[in-house]
Amino acid sequence: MKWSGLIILVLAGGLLAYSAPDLPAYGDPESPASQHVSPRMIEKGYEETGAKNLVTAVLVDYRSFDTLFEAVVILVAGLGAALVLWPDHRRRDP
Amino acid sequence: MTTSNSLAWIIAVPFFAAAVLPMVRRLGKAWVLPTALIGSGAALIFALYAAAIVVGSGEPVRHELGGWEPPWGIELRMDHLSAVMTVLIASLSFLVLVFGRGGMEKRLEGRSHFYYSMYMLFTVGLFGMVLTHDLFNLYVFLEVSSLAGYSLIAVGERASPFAAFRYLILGTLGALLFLLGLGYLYAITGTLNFIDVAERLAPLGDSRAALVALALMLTGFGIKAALFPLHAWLPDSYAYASNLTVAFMAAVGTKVGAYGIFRVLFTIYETGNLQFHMPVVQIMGILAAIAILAGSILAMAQSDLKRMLAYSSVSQIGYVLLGFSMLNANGIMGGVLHIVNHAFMKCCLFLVVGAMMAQVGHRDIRRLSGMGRKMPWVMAAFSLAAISMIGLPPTAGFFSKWYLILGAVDAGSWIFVAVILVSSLLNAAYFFRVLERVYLKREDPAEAALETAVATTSATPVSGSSALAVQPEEALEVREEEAPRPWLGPGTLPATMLAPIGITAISLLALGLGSAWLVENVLRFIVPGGL
Amino acid sequence: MLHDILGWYNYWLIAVLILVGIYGMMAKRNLLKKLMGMNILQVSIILFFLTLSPKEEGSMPVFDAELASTAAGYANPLPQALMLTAIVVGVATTGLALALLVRVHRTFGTLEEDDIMEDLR
Amino acid sequence: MEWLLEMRPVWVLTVTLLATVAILASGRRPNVREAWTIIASIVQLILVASMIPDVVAGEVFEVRLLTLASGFDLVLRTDPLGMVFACVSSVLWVATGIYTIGYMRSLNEKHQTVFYASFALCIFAAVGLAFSGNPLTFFVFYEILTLATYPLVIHKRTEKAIKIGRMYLAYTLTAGLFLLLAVGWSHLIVPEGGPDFAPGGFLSTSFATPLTLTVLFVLFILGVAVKAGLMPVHAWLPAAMIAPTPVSALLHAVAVVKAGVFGVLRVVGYVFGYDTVSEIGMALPLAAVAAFTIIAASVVALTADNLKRRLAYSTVGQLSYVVLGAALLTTAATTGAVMHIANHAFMKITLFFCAGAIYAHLHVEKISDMKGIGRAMPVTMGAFAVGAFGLAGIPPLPGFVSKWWLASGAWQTGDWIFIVVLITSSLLNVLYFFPIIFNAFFRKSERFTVYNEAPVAMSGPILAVAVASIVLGLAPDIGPPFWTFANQVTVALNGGAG
Repeated sequence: MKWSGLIILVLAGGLLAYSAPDLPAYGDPESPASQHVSPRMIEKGYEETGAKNLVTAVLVDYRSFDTLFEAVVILVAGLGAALVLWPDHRRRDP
Repeated sequence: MTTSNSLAWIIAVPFFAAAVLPMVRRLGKAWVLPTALIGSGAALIFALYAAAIVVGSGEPVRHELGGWEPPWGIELRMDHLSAVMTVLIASLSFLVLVFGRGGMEKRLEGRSHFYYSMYMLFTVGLFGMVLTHDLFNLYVFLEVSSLAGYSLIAVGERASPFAAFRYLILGTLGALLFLLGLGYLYAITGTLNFIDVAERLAPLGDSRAALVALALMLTGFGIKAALFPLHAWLPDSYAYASNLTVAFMAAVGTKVGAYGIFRVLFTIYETGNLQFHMPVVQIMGILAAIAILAGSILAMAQSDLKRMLAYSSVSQIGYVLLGFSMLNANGIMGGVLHIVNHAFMKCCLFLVVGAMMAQVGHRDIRRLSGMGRKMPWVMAAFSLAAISMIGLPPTAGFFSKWYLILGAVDAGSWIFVAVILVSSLLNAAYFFRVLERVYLKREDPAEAALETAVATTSATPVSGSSALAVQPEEALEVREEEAPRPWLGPGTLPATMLAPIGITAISLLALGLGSAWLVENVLRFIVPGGL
Repeated sequence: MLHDILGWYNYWLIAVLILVGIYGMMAKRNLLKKLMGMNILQVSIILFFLTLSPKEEGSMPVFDAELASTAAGYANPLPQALMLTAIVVGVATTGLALALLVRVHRTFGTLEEDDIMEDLR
Repeated sequence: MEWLLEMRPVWVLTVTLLATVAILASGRRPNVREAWTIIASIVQLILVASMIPDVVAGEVFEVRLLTLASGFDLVLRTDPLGMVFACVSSVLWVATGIYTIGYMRSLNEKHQTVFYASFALCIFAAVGLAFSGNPLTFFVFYEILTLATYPLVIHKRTEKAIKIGRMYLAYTLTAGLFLLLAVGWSHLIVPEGGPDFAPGGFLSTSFATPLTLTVLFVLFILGVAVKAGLMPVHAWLPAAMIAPTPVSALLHAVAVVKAGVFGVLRVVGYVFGYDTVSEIGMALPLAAVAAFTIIAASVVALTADNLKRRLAYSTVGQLSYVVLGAALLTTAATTGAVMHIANHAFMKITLFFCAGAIYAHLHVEKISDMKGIGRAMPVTMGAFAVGAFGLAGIPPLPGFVSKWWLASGAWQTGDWIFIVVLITSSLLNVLYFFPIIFNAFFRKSERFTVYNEAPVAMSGPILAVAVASIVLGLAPDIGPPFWTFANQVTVALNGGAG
C-alpha cells in the first residue's frame, strides 16, 4: 500500500507537472477560455439576460440546466441522508 | 410535445416521479410503487419514441435547453449511441422496479418511498449522462447518479453503509478526476460542448494538456466503470447492497462509465487527434485485458454468488473497454453490443439471485444443491444467462464476443484474441461450477444440518461474522405471506418477480438473434467516421 | 525557465493541493480523514477552475456601464458559474458521506477502516 | 404452397425443436412423452426423405432465415454431403428412439424427461449442422450440439459422471473456440460478405499468404477434430462411455462424432477446397495424423476388456478413415469417406445397441464375462457379428466397400503406406472383434444356458439396423441413396482438382 500509494502520487504529480506548461498562464487574456465561449456571455450577457452580474447570467440563464440539477443534487443528498439514517422498523420491534 | 423536447421529458418524468413520491406516501403505502412505475414507464415510452425517430431518420435528435444554442447553452442530443443507452436504462429500470413488488420492498418498511424516490433519481442521473452533450453538465449528472447510487447501496445488509462509503470515496475521486480533466479541456479549448471541444481540439495536435486531460477523464470514468485496478469498490458494494439495487446498478451503473469512456475517446478525441495519444488507449486496452482474466479468476474463487457475479462484472466490463481500445469498427461495435448484452445478462442473473434469496434466504454457492428442482423456471433463466455469459450461440453473449474477436483479429492483436478466448473458458468454469451444484448435486443431510446451523447463528443479531449469513427475514417474510408450500417452483414466488426474470432471459435470445439488425441499423452509425 | 515556473505558479500550488488530497484519500485509514482528503481534492479542483477565470486587465464579471461590453474588461464568468455548481455538489457529497459515516459508526462503533475490516472478516 | 416445400429444411428443424419442447412439457406422462419422440422422428424422417429425389436430381434447397452477424446469414442448404449426414441422423433417430424407450424402461433410469429432450435437441443440432450453409451457421449448431449432449453425458449424476462431463465440456468448448476464431478470421480474409460453403472452397491463396492459410487450416481442423475424436484430442470419447448406451450410440454413431468428421469434410472440401489444401501442403500431415489414429486406436481397443470401451476406441479408429479419405484429396478417397460416414454409422449403432441390450437385459459389461452369451441372446449376438465383421471390412458388408474406395484413393495418390495402414487396421479389427463373437457362440458357460433375448423394443431396432447394414453393403442406393450422394460429392469436390 505504501509503495503503490507513493507510485500513484508520483505518477499523478508527474502528469500534472508534465502538462502544466501547455495550460494558459495565470491571468492571460489571450487564453482559449477567454477567447471562445465566454466573450459572448460577457458582451451580450446583460443585453440578453438582463442580469448585471454576469455569473448570475451564466448560472441561471445560459446554463440554467446545470443549476437545476445542482438543486437536484441537494435533493438527492437530503433524501439519501433520510434513507440512510431512517430508523429501522425491525430493530425497534420488541 | 415536439420531437426535440421529448429528450427533456425523458429526464423530467422520472424526476417528477421522484419529487412527488414522498408526498404520495401520505396517501398510503400502496401508492408508492405504482407512482414509481408510472414515472419509469413514461420515461420508457419517451425513450422509445425518441430512439425510434433517431433510428428511423438516421439523424440525431437535438434539444437546446433554454433556447441557447450550443456552445453557449447546454445541448441534449440523442444520437445512436445515446438512443441505445437510453432505451437500455429505461427498460431495465422499469423491469427491475416491477421485480421490486415481490417482497424486496418489505425490507424497506417505512422508508420505501425514499428508496424509490432515490431509485428514480438514479435513473434521472443516468438519463442525463447519456443524453447531454455538454461536459460540465455530464459531470453534474454523473454526480446526481453517483450520489443516488451511494444511497441506494447503503440500503442493504449490515455492512452496506460501509461499502457505500468506500464507493463514495472512490466514486467521488473518479468524478473529480473527470472534473479536473474537463477543466484541462476547458482551459485549452474554452468550450464545453462535445462537438465544439472536438473541433477545437483537432488543431492542437499532440498537446500535453490534451493527453493529460484524456488520461484523467479515462481514469475517472474507469473508476465508475470498475476497470480492473480501479474496481475495488464494486465487489463489496454489490455483495452488501439489496438485490433490487444491485440488479439495476450492475446492469447499467458501470455501463454508463463505459459510455463516458466511449464519449471521451470517440466523440471528443477521435475526430480530433486520438492518434497522438495512443499510449493512453493502449494502456487502457492492456488493463482491460488484465481485467478480463483477473475478474474471471477472482470470480472462480468466490463462494458467495453475488460476489462471484460482481467479479464477473469486473471481467465483463473489460470486454467492453477492450473492444473500444481496438480502435476499429468491429471492436467498437462489439464493445457497445456487449454493453447492451451484458446489461441484460447481469440484470437477469442478479434478479435470479434476488428470487433465490427470497426463497431460500441465502446465496452461498456451496449450499445451492437441488435448487434446480426447487425453482426450475428461475434456474432455467439462470442457465440461459450463464450460457450467454460464456458466449455460446445463439444467445446474446456470443454475438458480442464474435464482434470482439473480429475486432481483435482485425487489429492484429493476437494476445487480445487469446484473452477473449481463454476468458470464455474461464467463464464456463465458474458458471458450470454453479450449474453443477444447482442441477446435479443432491441435497445431503449434512448440508441441510449445516443450513439450519447457519440459520440459527445468523438469527442472533451479534454474530453477522460471515458475509454469507444473510437476512433470513427476507426469506421468512415471503414464506409467511404465501401459504407455506415450499419448493413448488414458481408457485411460491409472485408473478411480479418471475416476469422480469423471464423477460430478461427471453430477451437474451431475442438480442442474440436480433443482433444483426441492431448492428446494421444502429451500431454502424456509432462507429466514428474515421474508422 | 524561471518564467516557466513562476508564470504557472497557480498550477504548481494546485498540483500540490491535489496530491495532498489524493494522499489523504488513499493513505489514511480513518474514514473521516479520507473524507477530509476528498474535500481537499474538491477544493483544489475548484481552485483550478477559478484560476482560469481572471484576466490581467479584467475586473469582476459584473456589468459596468463604464467598461461597457468589452470581453477583455471582465474576468471570465463561466468557470465561476460552473464552480458554484461544483461547490454545491461537493457540499452535497460531503453531507451524504457524513450521513453514511453516522450509520457506519452506529453499526460498527468505530470509523477506523482496519477495525471494520476486522469486524467483517 | 411452393414455398412450403422450399422451406423443408426449416420444417425439419422445427419438428425436432418442437419435439424438445413437447417432451419437456409432458414430462409427467411418460407415454405421451415417448410418443412425441416417435412421432417427431418419423415426421422428420418423412420430411428428409421427401427431399431426397430433388437433391439427387441436382436441386439444392436454400433458405436464408435471418442475418446472424455481419454478413453471415442463417443459411440452411441441402447439398449432397449434408443430405448424407441428415439421412443418417434421421433414419437412426427412429431406430434409436424406439430402442431408447426399451432400454430406459428396462433399467428404470431417472431423469428421463431431460434425457429425451436433450436427445431431440441433439438431433436438431445434428440436422442443423448437416444443412448449415456457411461456417457461422455451422458453428452455431456445433455449439448447440455441445450443450445438448452435456446433459446426456452426465446422465447418471454420479461424481464420476460429473467429472467426465466437465472434461467433455473442456474439450468441446475449447475446440469451439478454435473453430470460432477460424470462422471469424476467414470471414475477415474473404473480401465480400459472409462466405458460404461451396465445393472447392472460398479460401484461396489469392486472399491470404500460405502461412495464414496454414494457420487457419490448423485452427479449423483443431475445431472439428475434437468431436471427430482425432488423436491426440480423443480422450473425452472413451470417457464419455459413462453415459447410458443409447447415448453412446448417439454420440458415436449419429450426432457428435459424425458432426466432427462431417466438419472435417466441410473444411477440407468446402472451406479450403482440394486445390488450396494441396497448395498449402496440409493434406499429408492431416492424413498422417489420421493414419496414426487408426492404428493407435485399434491397438488400444485390443487391450480394453469393457465392451463399450473397446467400441469407443474402435470408433476413434473408424472415424479417422473418414478423415483420411478427406485428406487424400482423390476421387475414390472422397467417395470412400462419404460412404464411410453412413456405413460406420449403421454398423457402429448396431454394435452399441447390442452392447446396450446385453447390459440392460443381462447386466454384463465385460467382454471376459460374455462367454457363451450367444446361447442366451442369439439375435443380439448375430447382429453384433454383422456389425463387427462389417467394421473389419469383410465383404460384402459395408465396411469393405468404404475401405475399398479408400484404398483405391490411396493408390491414386501413390502413398502405398496408407494402404498398409488400412490393411493393418482391418487385421486389428478382426483381432479385437473376433474373440468376442467366437467366445459368445462357441464357448459354454453355466450363466447363459436358456434362450433369454432382450425385449422387442430393443431387439427389434437391433435387427433392423443389422439388416440395414447388410443392405447398405449390398445395395447402397436402395434406402437413402448414399452411393449417389457420395458420387455427387466426389464430382463436386474434384471438379477442378483433376
